[in-house]
Amino acid sequence: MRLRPDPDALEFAASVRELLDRSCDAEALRAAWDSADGRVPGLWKRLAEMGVTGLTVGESFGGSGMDLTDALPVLVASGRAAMPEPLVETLAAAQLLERAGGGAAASWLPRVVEGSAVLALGPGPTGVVSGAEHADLLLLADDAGGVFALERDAVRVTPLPSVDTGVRPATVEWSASEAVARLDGVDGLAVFDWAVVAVAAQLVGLAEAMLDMAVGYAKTREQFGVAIGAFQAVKHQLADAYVATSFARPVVNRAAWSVAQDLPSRSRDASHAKHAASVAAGRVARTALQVHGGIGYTFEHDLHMWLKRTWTLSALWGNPQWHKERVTSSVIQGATPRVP
Amino acid sequence: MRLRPDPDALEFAASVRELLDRSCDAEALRAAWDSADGRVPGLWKRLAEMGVTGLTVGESFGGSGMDLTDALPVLVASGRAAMPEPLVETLAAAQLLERAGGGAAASWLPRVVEGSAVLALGPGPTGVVSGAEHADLLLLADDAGGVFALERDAVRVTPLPSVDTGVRPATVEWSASEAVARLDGVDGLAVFDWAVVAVAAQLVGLAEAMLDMAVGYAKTREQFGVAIGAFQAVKHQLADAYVATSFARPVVNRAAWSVAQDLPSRSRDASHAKHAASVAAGRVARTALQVHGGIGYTFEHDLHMWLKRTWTLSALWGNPQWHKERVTSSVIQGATPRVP
Amino acid sequence: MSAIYGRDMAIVRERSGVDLSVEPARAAWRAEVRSWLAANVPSAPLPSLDTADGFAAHREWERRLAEAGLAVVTWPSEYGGRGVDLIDWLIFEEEYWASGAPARVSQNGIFLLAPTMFEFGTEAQKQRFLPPMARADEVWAQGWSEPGAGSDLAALRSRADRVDGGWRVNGQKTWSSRAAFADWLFGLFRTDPESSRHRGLTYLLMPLSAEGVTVRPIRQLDGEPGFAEVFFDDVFVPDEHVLGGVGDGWKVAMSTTTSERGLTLRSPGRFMAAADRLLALRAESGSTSYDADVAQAWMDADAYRLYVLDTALQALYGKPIGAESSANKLFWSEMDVRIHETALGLLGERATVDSSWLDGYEFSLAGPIYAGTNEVQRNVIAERVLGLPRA
Amino acid sequence: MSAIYGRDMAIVRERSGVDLSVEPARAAWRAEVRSWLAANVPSAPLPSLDTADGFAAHREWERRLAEAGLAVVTWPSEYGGRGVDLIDWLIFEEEYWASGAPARVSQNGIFLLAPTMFEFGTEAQKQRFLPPMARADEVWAQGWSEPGAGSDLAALRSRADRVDGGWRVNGQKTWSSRAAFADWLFGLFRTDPESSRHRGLTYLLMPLSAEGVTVRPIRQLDGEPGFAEVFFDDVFVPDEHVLGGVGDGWKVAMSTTTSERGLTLRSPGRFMAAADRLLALRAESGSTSYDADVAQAWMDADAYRLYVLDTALQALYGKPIGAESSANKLFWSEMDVRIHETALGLLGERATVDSSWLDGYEFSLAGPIYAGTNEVQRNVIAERVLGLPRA
Repeated sequence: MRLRPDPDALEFAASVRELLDRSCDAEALRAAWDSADGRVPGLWKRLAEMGVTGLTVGESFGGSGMDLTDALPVLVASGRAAMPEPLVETLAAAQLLERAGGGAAASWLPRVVEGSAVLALGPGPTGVVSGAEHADLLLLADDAGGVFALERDAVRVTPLPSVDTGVRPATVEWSASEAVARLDGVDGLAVFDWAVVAVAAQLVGLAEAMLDMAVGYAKTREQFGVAIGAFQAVKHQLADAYVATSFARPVVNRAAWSVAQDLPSRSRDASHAKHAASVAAGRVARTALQVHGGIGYTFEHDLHMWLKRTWTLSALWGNPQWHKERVTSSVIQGATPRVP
Repeated sequence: MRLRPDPDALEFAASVRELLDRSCDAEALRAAWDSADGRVPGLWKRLAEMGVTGLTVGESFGGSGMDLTDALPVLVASGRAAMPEPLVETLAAAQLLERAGGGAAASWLPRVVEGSAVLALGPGPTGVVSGAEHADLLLLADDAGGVFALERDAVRVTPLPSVDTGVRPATVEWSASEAVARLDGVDGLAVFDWAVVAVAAQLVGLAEAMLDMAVGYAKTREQFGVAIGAFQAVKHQLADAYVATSFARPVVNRAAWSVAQDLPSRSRDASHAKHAASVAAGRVARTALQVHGGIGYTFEHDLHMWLKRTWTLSALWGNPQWHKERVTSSVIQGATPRVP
Repeated sequence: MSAIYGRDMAIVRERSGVDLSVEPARAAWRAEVRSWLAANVPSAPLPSLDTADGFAAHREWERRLAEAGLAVVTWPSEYGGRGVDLIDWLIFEEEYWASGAPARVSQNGIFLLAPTMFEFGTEAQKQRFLPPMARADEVWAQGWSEPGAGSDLAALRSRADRVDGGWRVNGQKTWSSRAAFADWLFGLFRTDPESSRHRGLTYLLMPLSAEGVTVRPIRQLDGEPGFAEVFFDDVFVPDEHVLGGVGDGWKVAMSTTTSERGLTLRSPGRFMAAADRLLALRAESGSTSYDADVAQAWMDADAYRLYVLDTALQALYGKPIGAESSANKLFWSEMDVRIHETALGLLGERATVDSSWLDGYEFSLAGPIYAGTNEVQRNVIAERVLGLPRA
Repeated sequence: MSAIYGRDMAIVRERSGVDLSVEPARAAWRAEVRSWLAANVPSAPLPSLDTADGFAAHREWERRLAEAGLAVVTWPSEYGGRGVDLIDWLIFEEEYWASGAPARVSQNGIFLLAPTMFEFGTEAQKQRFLPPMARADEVWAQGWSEPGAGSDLAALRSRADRVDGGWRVNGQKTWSSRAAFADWLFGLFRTDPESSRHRGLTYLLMPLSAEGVTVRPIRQLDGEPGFAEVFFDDVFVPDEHVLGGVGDGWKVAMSTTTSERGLTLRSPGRFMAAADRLLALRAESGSTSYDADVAQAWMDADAYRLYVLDTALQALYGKPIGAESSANKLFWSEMDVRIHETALGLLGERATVDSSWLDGYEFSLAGPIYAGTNEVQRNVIAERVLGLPRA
């Protein structure tokens, strides 16, 4: 088991983080929040130039071919920045395409790498597709487990009015007869688990960012003549938030390895990761809001964008209870339910 | 619905509390703890003289005939004092006898009132009988719901080695053929609910007492140059313990009324009461121990007697999860499972 | 109980501990409220009261309530109320929220300002302000917090300087709920420039249309302007708009904070209705995954109802409501978050799609912050109820 | 990593992030430990180590461990160890607790004192004290707390006055674990009478049989004398029994508190074994009522394992272990209580009947109190990790 990525991967993630600090700062996020598509103009292109959209795409398609363990720090960074781009959707769907191989992979993966195609896949456990509105190609599973590739024009996407403009679920109406390809023989569950862990990593990044914001605010905001961070009630809430985040992180790291190696415990570990990261990020979100008080409750303060992304990513790809039940089944009954 | 007892009942409870302050103080408890039967010598007799053993026994048998609402403050007081006497067991079994009527009631209830007979009833949901070792007469239910009265010599009682010497569960081996009476046509579940609410009241008393102890200690124990009660971490734990206790109390009071009036919601309300009181007392116990620190973790400090009574009463007569499931069934599925 | 509900103690003869809702008069009251609501509650939800349209629609709803005599049921009839006691108020609230009726846009006025005015206001003030408040002709914003005075309210610095016939107000309030669309504002201002903390404050009333008042709406978590910053630039407030004594503002404001307001801020009926909706959501979902949480929500709402009822009965018997209001606030605010978290769980991947549950969740998150943060409430309980030393 | 485990950094060449337990050498180590334990762990549990009989039985068990070279596996072989690294220690612990082997009566010495002695002890001290500690010929009690110095350890007042060739000790320690039956005591004493708080303290070692030492056992929650009060009346401690520099006691004691001890105080193997026992208890019970809690216990133990493993791997790479030990302590102590609460729930009405789960529950309740209360740990995280201001 590897719990940490290679030094090279860490170094790459640091450069991505620099890019996001520059091009996806709070100002860019606020502008995205008020825009129609909720995205940061030009960011996807810059991510592609840096190699992020091809991060986990095979080298034969022009990507970097990183495994999930090495890709994790980039995903954490994207969560930390509350980046409103369909990165997990695209990379996970690319996994599916690549595993299926054939013409769809050959024609679409190079476009993913160069940043000219966005992908989506689904539906999740309760029937929605994350980021469908942005996708040029959608990989959709039917009830029998068949997976079909459909181009944007062949499906009818209805984005759901969501609290988070950056990551919106949608319903998708489609027919297998419109598919450009049928992706046979791929393990859809393995790719679902891949996406679950990727989202868990983003939740860890969100937790880190909200903890930083709350700590920063607690150090500067004064009430009763002192910085509020001097009050034990504030300190202890923040300490608990730190502990929750610290203990979620290695669980997510381990799950990345289980997914990368396709271990028998893969689904259990992925669900454990999503559960732990969602619970941790949820706790940090509550604490961060409470520490910020009325200021944090405004749309004008940046915190709300992180809160809402946390709620959204916690709910999508199976919510914490769904994942906990999957772990419970695995641990107690020795069975893991399959998902589309 | 009556949420509070009559002024007369409150006055009576105050005198019981005075008796317990005098005759069942910490010193008496420590002596009881080290004794073979775990009881306070002479206390049962004094309780009988005051009218406590006949509190809820009908006037025709020499008792006071109080309903459970009016009896509640005495039960709270007995919990508050961590009194190691089989009061709930005896009063609940007396309810059963009285409802069944007939010869058994006529011969045993006056003895209960005068303090010369101790009763027990059971088994509870997981097969044990609380206080069986002290009982002169045991009322035992078989799997078919039949209830039989057996004298002490006719049964084989095996007290289980328990953490709390004052309230010990036991297993009882018995045969219906040895019964002195068969108590037909009584609603055993109604009496079980009666006992459940009585124990919930004791748990409220335990919570009150432990909160008082913890607050008292926090005011006097100094660390870092101040009373530890000045630290927010201590304050807020104690405030939460206070809130939990405050919101359990009216739930218990309401359940007493539901039991007294045999309302359709009786079992649900009784279970809600036991759940709320157990959770509150459990929380106060944890907090009280944490506030006392190492001192509280010793057998030499009195706190442990309250902690262990809390654990015991929380477990007996259906533990919190058992009761929560009964409420859940009632609220969600509209069905309440029957108990022996 | 004080006289603010217009009842003489002598007529409150009910036996302590008895829920009177089954008495004929109570039952009749419940039936009257229920039937009026059934006939009048709008079938579709009104737009958010934090939008201009929604505010107007809610104001209109308040007028209908007032015409039916149901806007301010605990007030004496001379000011537009029905003179009912706290128990009947609890009954009203149960029916109100169970019926799906709109949120109360007049809440600041009728639940926060009015009790204070009954206790400290002059007869002229009561006659001037209460009837239009009851009819929502004048909707009130509250002006407590300032940028530097949130949980530490006593740090407030907005000042009112003595001038001929009144006061000249300068400074800034923030998180002023309803201020974006309201007509009047009540709040605390420092009238003694030499004073600090709780001393030297005065409770003032002023129209938001007054010269020198600037309202800058603030979008709250859900993006709507639920509150505002309010700036005061030499705003003149005449003496007749001082509530209570000059310099007594803290006492005036707090007397109701720790009395009935602790009960009336969030009535049990709201949470009973929410728990019932949660049960319905569970039934629709067909999921058993949240049964423990749904049952807990139901138990919590029930416990809250019993606690408030018990406290109200004690109040009817003249026992002052003190720190119960802090325990109350901790309980309902945490319960409210849990209820909504459970609902969002049941909604699964659609949790963050617009819904009344999502709106309710966002609103519930404000609960532990406003009206005294829960940290402050825990201090209050620890220090005033349990007697622990101040730090 | 410091040299206390007798390994040169240069030989720790393993790649960061790799769990080496699947490497042949790790696997062989695991197999060796497992097979020895399978053959040697007593089939019936030993009596409580807080009884005279149980203490003797546990001491005997330690000797068998020591004869097999498994008592102190991380120590260099010259002192009785095997020189294994932290990863192999974690493997040892997993196997140890999974096998149902007895509690470690030598724990105070081998996990608390020994790391300190490796870092600060003279070679003579190490040779004198470590081998008999490894064989449990000398079992150590700890002497930190005093009646007036619990969570505020720096308030300690027991003093050691300079005398010819050593120190004369007077005062009292309390909550001294194992002292009822142990042979030696280590602890902090005030050697500079003018000093206060963290200054002027010195780390001393002394036999409990020394003249002037009185041990009064204290019965802990379960009724057994798990700790004791220790009184010092002109007890002479020679200079060679000072550990580290005179006046440096705080630094000496704390250096290990915040280093490896944070990892070694409660190894993941304990909780993994507890979670597995909980799964077995659930299966026996046939109840599904606690499935969510059982699964949470399993997840928590797994998370703890991963966190400690990750920290240990970082430590192997030379990253100092700092406040991780506070996060660690908060996590395991709260998890331990929850695991045992779940077990007691599964036991239903028999929860309070004597059982290893009940014993474990009582013991778990001490977790949030000893070795720095969880309140102190939260302060440490808030101030030292998050950089929040001291009050």
